[in-house]
Amino acid sequence: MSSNFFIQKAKEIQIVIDANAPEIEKLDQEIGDGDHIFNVQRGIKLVIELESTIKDLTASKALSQIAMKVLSGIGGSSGALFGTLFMTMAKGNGIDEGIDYKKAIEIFAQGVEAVKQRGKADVGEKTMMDVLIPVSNCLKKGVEENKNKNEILSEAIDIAEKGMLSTKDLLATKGRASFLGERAKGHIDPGARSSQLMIKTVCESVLNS
Amino acid sequence: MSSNFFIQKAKEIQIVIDANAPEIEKLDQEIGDGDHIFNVQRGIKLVIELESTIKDLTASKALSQIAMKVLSGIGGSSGALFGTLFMTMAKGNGIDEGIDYKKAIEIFAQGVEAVKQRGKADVGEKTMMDVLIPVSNCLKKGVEENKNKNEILSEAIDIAEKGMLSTKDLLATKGRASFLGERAKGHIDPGARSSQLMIKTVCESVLNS
Amino acid sequence: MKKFMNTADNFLKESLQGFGAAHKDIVNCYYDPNFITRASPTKDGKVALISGGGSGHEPMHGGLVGHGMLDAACPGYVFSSPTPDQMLAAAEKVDSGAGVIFIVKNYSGDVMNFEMAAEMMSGPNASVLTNDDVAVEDSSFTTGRRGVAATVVVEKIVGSLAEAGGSLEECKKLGDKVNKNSGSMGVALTSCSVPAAGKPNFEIGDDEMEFGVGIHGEPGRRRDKIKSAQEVTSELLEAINEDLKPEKNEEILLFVNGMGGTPLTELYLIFDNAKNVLDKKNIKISRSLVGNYCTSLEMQGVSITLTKLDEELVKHWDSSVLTAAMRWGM
Amino acid sequence: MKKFMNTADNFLKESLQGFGAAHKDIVNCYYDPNFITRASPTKDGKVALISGGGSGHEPMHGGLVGHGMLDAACPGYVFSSPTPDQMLAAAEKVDSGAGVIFIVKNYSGDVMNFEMAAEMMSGPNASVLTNDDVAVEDSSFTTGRRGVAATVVVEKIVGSLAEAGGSLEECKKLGDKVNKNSGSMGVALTSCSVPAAGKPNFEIGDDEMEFGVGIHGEPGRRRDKIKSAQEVTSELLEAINEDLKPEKNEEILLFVNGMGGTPLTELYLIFDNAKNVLDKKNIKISRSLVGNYCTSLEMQGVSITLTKLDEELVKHWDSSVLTAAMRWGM
Ligand SMILES: Nc1ncnc2c1ncn2[C@@H]1O[C@H](COP(=O)(O)OP(=O)(O)O)[C@@H](O)[C@H]1O
Ligand SMILES: Nc1ncnc2c1ncn2[C@@H]1O[C@H](COP(=O)(O)OP(=O)(O)O)[C@@H](O)[C@H]1O
Ligand SMILES: [Mg+2]
Ligand SMILES: [Mg+2]
Ligand SMILES: [Mg+2]
Ligand SMILES: [Mg+2]
Repeated sequence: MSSNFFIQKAKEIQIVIDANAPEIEKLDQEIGDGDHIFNVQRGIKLVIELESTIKDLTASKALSQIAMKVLSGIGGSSGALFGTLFMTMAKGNGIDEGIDYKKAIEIFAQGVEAVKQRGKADVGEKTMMDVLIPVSNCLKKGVEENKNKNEILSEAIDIAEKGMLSTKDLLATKGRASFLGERAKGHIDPGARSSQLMIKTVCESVLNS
Repeated sequence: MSSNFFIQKAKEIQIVIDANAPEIEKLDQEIGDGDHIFNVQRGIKLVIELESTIKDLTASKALSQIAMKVLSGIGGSSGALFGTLFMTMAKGNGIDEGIDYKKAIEIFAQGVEAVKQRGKADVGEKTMMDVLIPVSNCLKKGVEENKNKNEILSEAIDIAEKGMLSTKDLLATKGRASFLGERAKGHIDPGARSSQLMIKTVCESVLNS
Repeated sequence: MKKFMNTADNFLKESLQGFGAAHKDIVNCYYDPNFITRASPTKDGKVALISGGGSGHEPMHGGLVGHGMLDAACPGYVFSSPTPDQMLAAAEKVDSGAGVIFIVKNYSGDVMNFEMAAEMMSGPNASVLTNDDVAVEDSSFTTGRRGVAATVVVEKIVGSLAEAGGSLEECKKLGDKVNKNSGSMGVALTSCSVPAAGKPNFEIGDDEMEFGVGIHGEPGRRRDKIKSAQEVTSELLEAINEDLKPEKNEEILLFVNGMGGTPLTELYLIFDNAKNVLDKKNIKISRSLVGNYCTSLEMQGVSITLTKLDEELVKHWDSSVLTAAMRWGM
Repeated sequence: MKKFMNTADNFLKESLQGFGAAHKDIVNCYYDPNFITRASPTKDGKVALISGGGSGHEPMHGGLVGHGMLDAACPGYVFSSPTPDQMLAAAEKVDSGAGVIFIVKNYSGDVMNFEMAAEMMSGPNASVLTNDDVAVEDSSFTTGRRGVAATVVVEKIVGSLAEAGGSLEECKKLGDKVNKNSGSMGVALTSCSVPAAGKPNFEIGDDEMEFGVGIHGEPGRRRDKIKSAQEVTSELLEAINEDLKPEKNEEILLFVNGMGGTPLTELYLIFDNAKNVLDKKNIKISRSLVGNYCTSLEMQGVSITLTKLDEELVKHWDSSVLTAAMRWGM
């Protein structure tokens, strides 16, 4: 995995997010403040603009630059959280010696753990953690159980979708939707939806490669 | 004519103005600022509320109280103009010795003359003067020509209506509608309409008495 | 129409009461007839400034009563000019013997009612008539142009001179000068509703704006499709400059005024866009004012006022002022 | 959506530029990362106050930068909290060695971004978290309550203490106290549109209001049919009083805040109606503030904030302040 890989995935994510933008926008309007889609789109655009800047950098330096862009370019809850995810991944042990899918899963799991600490949210609180934590767990377990890569990725795609859908009937206890009490029920969490789409895009792209 | 007469006429006017309120409101919204109907309705209401206060007063004193109410209660252009009309009429010579229709016409004409001076508008400027001046002239002429009362009043009703209708195609050069230039064309002047309705009501009422 | 109100009849009264209670250190409110004075009496020998007009333009004029500006304001019903008894009562309270300046916006209702008050008054008085709205063609055969946001500037500057001991004549002269040095024009994105009417004063499409709108929602020069802020600003300034003809390197006050429902962010954006235009023309923004000062109820709209400045005007603009809506130096 | 703007992308930048140009005597604006500081540097040894949050709430916070209030403000994109690099750059500029107080409204985005900045900072710092919105149930298991208009009061009072030489610890303590002494609740008549979205954040019927609305148009306690101003005011105060439990004869600050599209007249009317309620309960309005301070773009709405006062708070409320949006005593 190189800086080129990151930019390619960002471009693929951009296509998927743009295609689902109206839905994501609506979700944050319903139980948030309506900015989530713009935050995410801005972040992706800024990352893609890094292409030439990071093209000859090591993975750690490239990820670190991506992390700073995400952190400084997105804003809001998702900016802090996605920023934390990438900042942690950039600090992953030995990533400059090459990132295979196992390494990728390892640093992703570390990133999700950091996000969990930053946001103090766990599964069941109607946030992106309902996607990130189960996916991270599923990926780790797949590696532990020595499943093959494609199997692991397919499972992750399913788990992400389940996690995203699970947010619908939850009461929110973290994030902006928590202010709504019962009124948040019946709506999918926007951050869960955008995270799920990103995970799906990357997993499918790697699956088919 | 006594204070009782004034109050009775005010009550009759109130019924007619209320019935035509939506139209008058719309006229001032189209070429003015939309308050004319409320100004007029407030004025009429305040005059009617004077009933017990003025019931034993002489005509001049009663008219003078009415004039003060109109002046202080209406506001806007129409408040100053109708106020001037009544203030002048209240000062009419010898009105406490009785007001027959000739006297009434005399003081009305004096009032209109004062209104004309106050507003500096003449016939053809798309204001209430397009009603008041022709009516005043017609009434004076009728008396001069010794026409009978009913004939004079019927003519006045016609003249008022014609004057009011004439404002439709005029360019406004006085009042708020003057700010509109060409865009004021095609709309009847609200003050012309309310004045015409009041004149019609009083004339018809006296005709039938 | 959506408003925080109880009944249309009580709208003005309750609002005045709240204003009086919230600013009792600055103003006193009187009722029947309605007028607002400074909390402390006009000092002896100071010319008294009285303004007034229909309500719905707040903070103008009540919010401009206080040290360095007005001595009294007479609020009429919403969009209806006040009546002579209000002005007489106000004058009686604040005239300290040096006379009264009436600051009157050029609308026939305001002009006639203030004129009647002036005629009924015994003491010395003079009137300054504001007519800064360049959207309307000026002509001696008609009512002429409307008085709009420059009235705030006139009140500030004349208020300062009066505070400094200017005579009735000097105040009148300075007021006329500020008015002559000022030009304004406005544009509306939405309409406004008079409480008693309960519905918008005019209809306007979702993609339309009224260019040259008056502060009562009177139609302006034309109905346009909505344009970008920079285009709108350029066109407003063009119309004003055509009339005011500021010289190169001339110093001006740039006043971006909201019509009541326009958020500050947008007013500052217009200020920025106006600066682009003026910078290019080498007209120097020497003083600035941005905010909702001369409003039209809840209308979303903006007006731009330019006032050409000289040393005298700058001095009186900068001097201390303490009112509910404008305050500096104290 | 009707707004004066050019492109959604440039909305914030142009507005900031206009703000900076219109108030260059009071503030400096910096870009990439965006932040606003006082025009004159923080004096040595004075604790620096930094606040920030999503844009769309103007004049909060940029309009509150200046003597006696904030040293710097970090505006995020519209309704999106600012990012750590903004806070770090601002802190770098204004920290005079005595440390930095971050004033943060309780939203997870703001909290996390300010937290990250605080962690990355080398110098001493502390945060005051405001959470005055009683519309939301407080609970330690959740994010808790939103920070809304009382943030303005916190900034004024802590700003005064910092100006008077208060230490980092004292400022933090006083900020927490003001927040604890305050309760707010809002109601909206109309929605608001994020420029990038181009359409309203929520739909609301012509006869409806959102009771307990958040300052980003987040849904509140319930959707109601529009009620009279007196009923709305009474219900807002009831909710606040239930939480704040002011004593009989307690002195309070009554702050009637507009949400951006509400004309002053209506805010004063609400002030009057609130006074009716408080007078009956023998709660004493000792200080007052009325205006659009903590807004939600062009939303027509109002919030009421009560702050229980004591001698210390009154002293710091009354002290001189010179910012674009709040100014007295100088
Ligand atoms: N404490 C938290 N932990 C994890 N995720 C959170 C937390 N708070 C918010 N989120 C996520 O952030 C999303 C909202 O992001 P965004 O709209 O960009 O920011 P904001 O809520 O500040 O407007 C939510 O849908 C939720 O998934
Ligand atoms: N100078 C004037 N002379 C005569 N009539 C006038 C003059 N100015 C205005 N009017 C009349 O006043 C009417 C408007 O009255 P109104 O709406 O109550 O006051 P305003 O125009 O101040 O809002 C106009 O329709 C017109 O007939
Ligand atoms: Mg959001
Ligand atoms: Mg009118
Ligand atoms: Mg009027
Ligand atoms: Mg947000």
